[in-house]
Amino acid sequence: MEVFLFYTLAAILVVFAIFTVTARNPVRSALYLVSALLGMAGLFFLLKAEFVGAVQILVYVGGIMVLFLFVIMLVSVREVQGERRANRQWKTAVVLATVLSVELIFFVVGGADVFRTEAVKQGVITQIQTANTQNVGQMLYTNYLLPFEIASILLLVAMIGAVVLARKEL
Amino acid sequence: MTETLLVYAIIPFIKIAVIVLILSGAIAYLTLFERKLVAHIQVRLGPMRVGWHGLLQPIADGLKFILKEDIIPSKADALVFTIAPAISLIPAFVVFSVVPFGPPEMFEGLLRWSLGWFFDSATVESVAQNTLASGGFITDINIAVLFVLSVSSVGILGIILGGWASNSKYPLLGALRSSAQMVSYEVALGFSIIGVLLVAGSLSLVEIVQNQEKAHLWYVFVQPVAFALFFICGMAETNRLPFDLPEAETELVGGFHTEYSGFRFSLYFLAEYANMITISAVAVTLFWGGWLRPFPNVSWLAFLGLIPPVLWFLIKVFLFLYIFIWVRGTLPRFRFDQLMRYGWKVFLPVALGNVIVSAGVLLAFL
Amino acid sequence: MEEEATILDSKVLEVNMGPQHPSTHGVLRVKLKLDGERVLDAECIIGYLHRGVEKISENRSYIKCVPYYDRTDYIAAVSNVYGYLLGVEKLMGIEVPKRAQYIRIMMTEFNRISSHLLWLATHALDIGAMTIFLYCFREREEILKLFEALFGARLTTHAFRLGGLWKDLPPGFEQAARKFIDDFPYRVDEYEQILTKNRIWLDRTKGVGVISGEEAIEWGMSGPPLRGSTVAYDVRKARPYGGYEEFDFDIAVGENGDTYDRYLVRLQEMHQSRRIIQQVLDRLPEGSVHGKAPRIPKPPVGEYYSGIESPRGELGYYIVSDGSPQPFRVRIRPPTFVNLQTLRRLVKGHLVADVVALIGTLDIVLGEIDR
Amino acid sequence: MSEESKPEEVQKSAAPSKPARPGRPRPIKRGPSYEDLDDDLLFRKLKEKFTDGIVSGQSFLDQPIYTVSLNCLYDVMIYLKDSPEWDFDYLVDVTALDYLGDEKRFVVVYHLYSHKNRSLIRIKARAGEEELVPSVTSLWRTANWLEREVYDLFGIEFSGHPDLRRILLPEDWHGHPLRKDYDIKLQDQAWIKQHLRIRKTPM
Repeated sequence: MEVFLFYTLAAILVVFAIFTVTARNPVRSALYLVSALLGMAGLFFLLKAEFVGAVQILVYVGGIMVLFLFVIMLVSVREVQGERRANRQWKTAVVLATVLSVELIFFVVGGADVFRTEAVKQGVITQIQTANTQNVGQMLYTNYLLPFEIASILLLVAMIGAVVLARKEL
Repeated sequence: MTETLLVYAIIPFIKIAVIVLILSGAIAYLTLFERKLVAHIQVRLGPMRVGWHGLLQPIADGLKFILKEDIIPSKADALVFTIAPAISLIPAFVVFSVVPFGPPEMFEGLLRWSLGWFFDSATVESVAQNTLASGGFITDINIAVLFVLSVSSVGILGIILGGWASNSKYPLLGALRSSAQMVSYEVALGFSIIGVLLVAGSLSLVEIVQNQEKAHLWYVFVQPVAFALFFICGMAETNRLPFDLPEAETELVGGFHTEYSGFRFSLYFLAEYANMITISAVAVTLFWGGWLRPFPNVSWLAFLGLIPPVLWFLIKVFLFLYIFIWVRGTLPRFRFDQLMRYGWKVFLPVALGNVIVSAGVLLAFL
Repeated sequence: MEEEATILDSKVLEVNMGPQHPSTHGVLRVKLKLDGERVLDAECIIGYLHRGVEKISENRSYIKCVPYYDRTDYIAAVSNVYGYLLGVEKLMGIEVPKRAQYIRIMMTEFNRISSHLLWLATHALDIGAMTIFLYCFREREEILKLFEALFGARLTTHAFRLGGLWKDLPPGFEQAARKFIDDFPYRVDEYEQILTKNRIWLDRTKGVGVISGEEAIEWGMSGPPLRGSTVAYDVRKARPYGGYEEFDFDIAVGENGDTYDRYLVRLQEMHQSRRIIQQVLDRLPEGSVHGKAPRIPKPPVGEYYSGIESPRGELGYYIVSDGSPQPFRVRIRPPTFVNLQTLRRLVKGHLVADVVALIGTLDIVLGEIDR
Repeated sequence: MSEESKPEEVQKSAAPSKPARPGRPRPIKRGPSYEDLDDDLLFRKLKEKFTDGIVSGQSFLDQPIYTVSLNCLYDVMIYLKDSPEWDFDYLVDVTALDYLGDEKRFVVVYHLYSHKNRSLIRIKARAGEEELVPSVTSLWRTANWLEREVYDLFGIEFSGHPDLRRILLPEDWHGHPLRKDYDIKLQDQAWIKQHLRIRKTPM
């Protein structure tokens, strides 16, 4: 059952990811990206990381994609559609993609063992089923407080910067 | 094996089917209820022709919507135009998978009785004991509140995409308005919920209700500010007056659904009403004790327990829907800049303040 | 109009509001240039309802062209015909019996109330308050019933005849009229309860479309929009006609010249109209309502400008006679045509939602603007 | 119902016949006529200031009418608006009359009102078919649309108008309907054919 769901969701994810890149119309592209993100959230749910899954939908689909669409709608789609698909960076992209696929193949061939850290092998964290929201919260505010705060300040700075840029006169 | 199949597949499927059916009916009749109520507020009668006091009106409306010609504007993006209404409607239904209508042991008796015909007593016993099967909810996940928030946020996309795909100016303006409005008010909505979460200490809607029972107190009395915010922002999220700017018949003609007609339009229409029910149900669950009767701890009011929990839930939801419609019959509409100003400069700071004060009080005294 | 590109390079969006739009009160078309939701410029395009009433008048006898004036401003048909007939009567030196004069004033004031009620209904609806719409229609219905009793028609009343009225008040009319004016203040209180101190209503109307008195005069505004901007100009007081000088009433004046003040002015005017009707009913003289008028009027060579205070402002009929049975020229000075011109000035810098509120506050009737 | 309709019949039958005997000559006898304005202060002032520019000053039914020659119309208007003594701050109406057959066929008619003095006057100026009438839009903004309407319906052109286009009729319509030589049944058939797709409207 789980395996079946996993592959279904994975297929959705991959197919829509490809659509996202290949779609000519940016709004459709965004729509496919939403589908891909939902598939990914499904994978998170399947892995019992409900918190991450829900936050994924909330932040990416409900927040970021809405803002994306907001911007895309303001730009005339017809102009964008006529543009050339590939730009100057395509060679770099090919190189990177090759490296990534080699890595991926290596891991797939090398077996699932690669992903298993020592802790998992010894069975220490096989089950984090209960209350992972609490765990995440506690982690964030204890062990990782500094990075968390830095990230917050970074976002704040970015927000203020955006406001400053968007205002016509100060 | 039979147990697993029963608990995880068959019973949930039946529950889903029943809820979808009931919900669809409820939405349809909510439209009639709104028309009747608003009519009576406005010293007129509302639908009277179809059936007794217009009772069959929703069915007539539904038939009309289905039979109407299906128009896709020639300049529209057909694919997006087609699926956008569904994107808007589906999340409204999905949210109900985690909303509890009744206590965890609600269907225990029913299950025992009905399963007794087909299975041996051990199976019946274990299935009936499983809250997932016997509970008055489809599922109970430990991040239900987040789930509600995230799924309902997907519904916005339907409106935005619909407005864009129509390839017309009024819908585009409506879509822009709605995206700005929803993003703004979702923040305050989220923060208002956090107040409850702090008190309840759980993200599961079932547990939140159970905690209210244990505390002998509905959380609205602990978090009145949060409730007010939640309800106002909920109104904004559902595009109801005074926040119906994305539609605003008198300004944007119909906003994002200007170009929609027939069945597709009815999907948007239903989505709005489904969202109203969702917001009311979530508000009842978080703040008004869900399926609990009033004053669960006062013994001389025990006769209130004669009304089954699920009915209490429905009564409360109904009251909220009544308020929704009442407000619509009374207030004018905000202007866009005013809406944004209230959202960011009033509701968000108040919600943040509420969270900080709540957390402080909890830390200091508990 | 300079098209200033913003930093995000968002283009100026041009939106056609109307001629089919729920809030343009007919077939007004406004071309809006928008930056986001902010209005940069607005151009009114009118004429979709042009029927050439002035041209038709030149080809019909003085009496036969009266019904056309019912149909210019169909919301205030009574006062429209009133202005024209006053002009013709003046040109021909026809005496109108006192009783007919009083009844004319009463019906005109009833018409003012019904017109203002319709305005309030639609204006509130434009701003999103739906209930007030039906409340207003409830009262308007009562007035229309009175019209029907006296004129036999509700909307295009063809109310008055040259030299007087078609017929005297039907039995029971006075009681019905008294009942209406006795109830009316409480009904207006109901509207005020819903709107006057409503926070959202205040937000939507205060400070929207502010225009100073001097500027309003320069734009030629008249009627409630002018009085909302502190100018106490009312033709009924400035150049009394038809016997208005015999009645006591006050000119309602606003303070800031914004949409809210224009709303208050119109509410106040309804009260004042009620006062006039009260006085008419108290002092209604006996006698005939039929004046002595020829069947085919042939005014002597001459010209007359007959200006009256219609519910929307100064309505003028400039009638030029060349001694023949047909008018040489009838010029209708439509109040809303002139008031509407101000829209462009009023909406600049406001939002799309305000355009609707401002079209509403000018109280336009396209039948009169386009004629 | 029969009772109610009675007065109408009475009026119908009585009204024309009754006043026909004694009433017929009355309007002619007592009928108003144009009177020359001699003792009018404004007329004297105007005459002093503009001498020949003021063609005549008359009144009809107590409404003063000042006829001004076209070339000093604008100056008269400036004087009327800006002099503190008169202060005609309110342009009520702009319209025109078409006396077909006269040498200068059009008369442009202005109605001015002074809020200070509470007086209403009428200014008239004759204009030939080819003559340009000075626009008063710069004095009163009201004039903008009113002059556009006169242009639309009479074809009188205003010089110095910021935006002289048709206002009531479609922009590409031919003819000016309020001219006396424009028959009431006349229509721009070509326009109708093109835009409304009606082949021929009944004449």
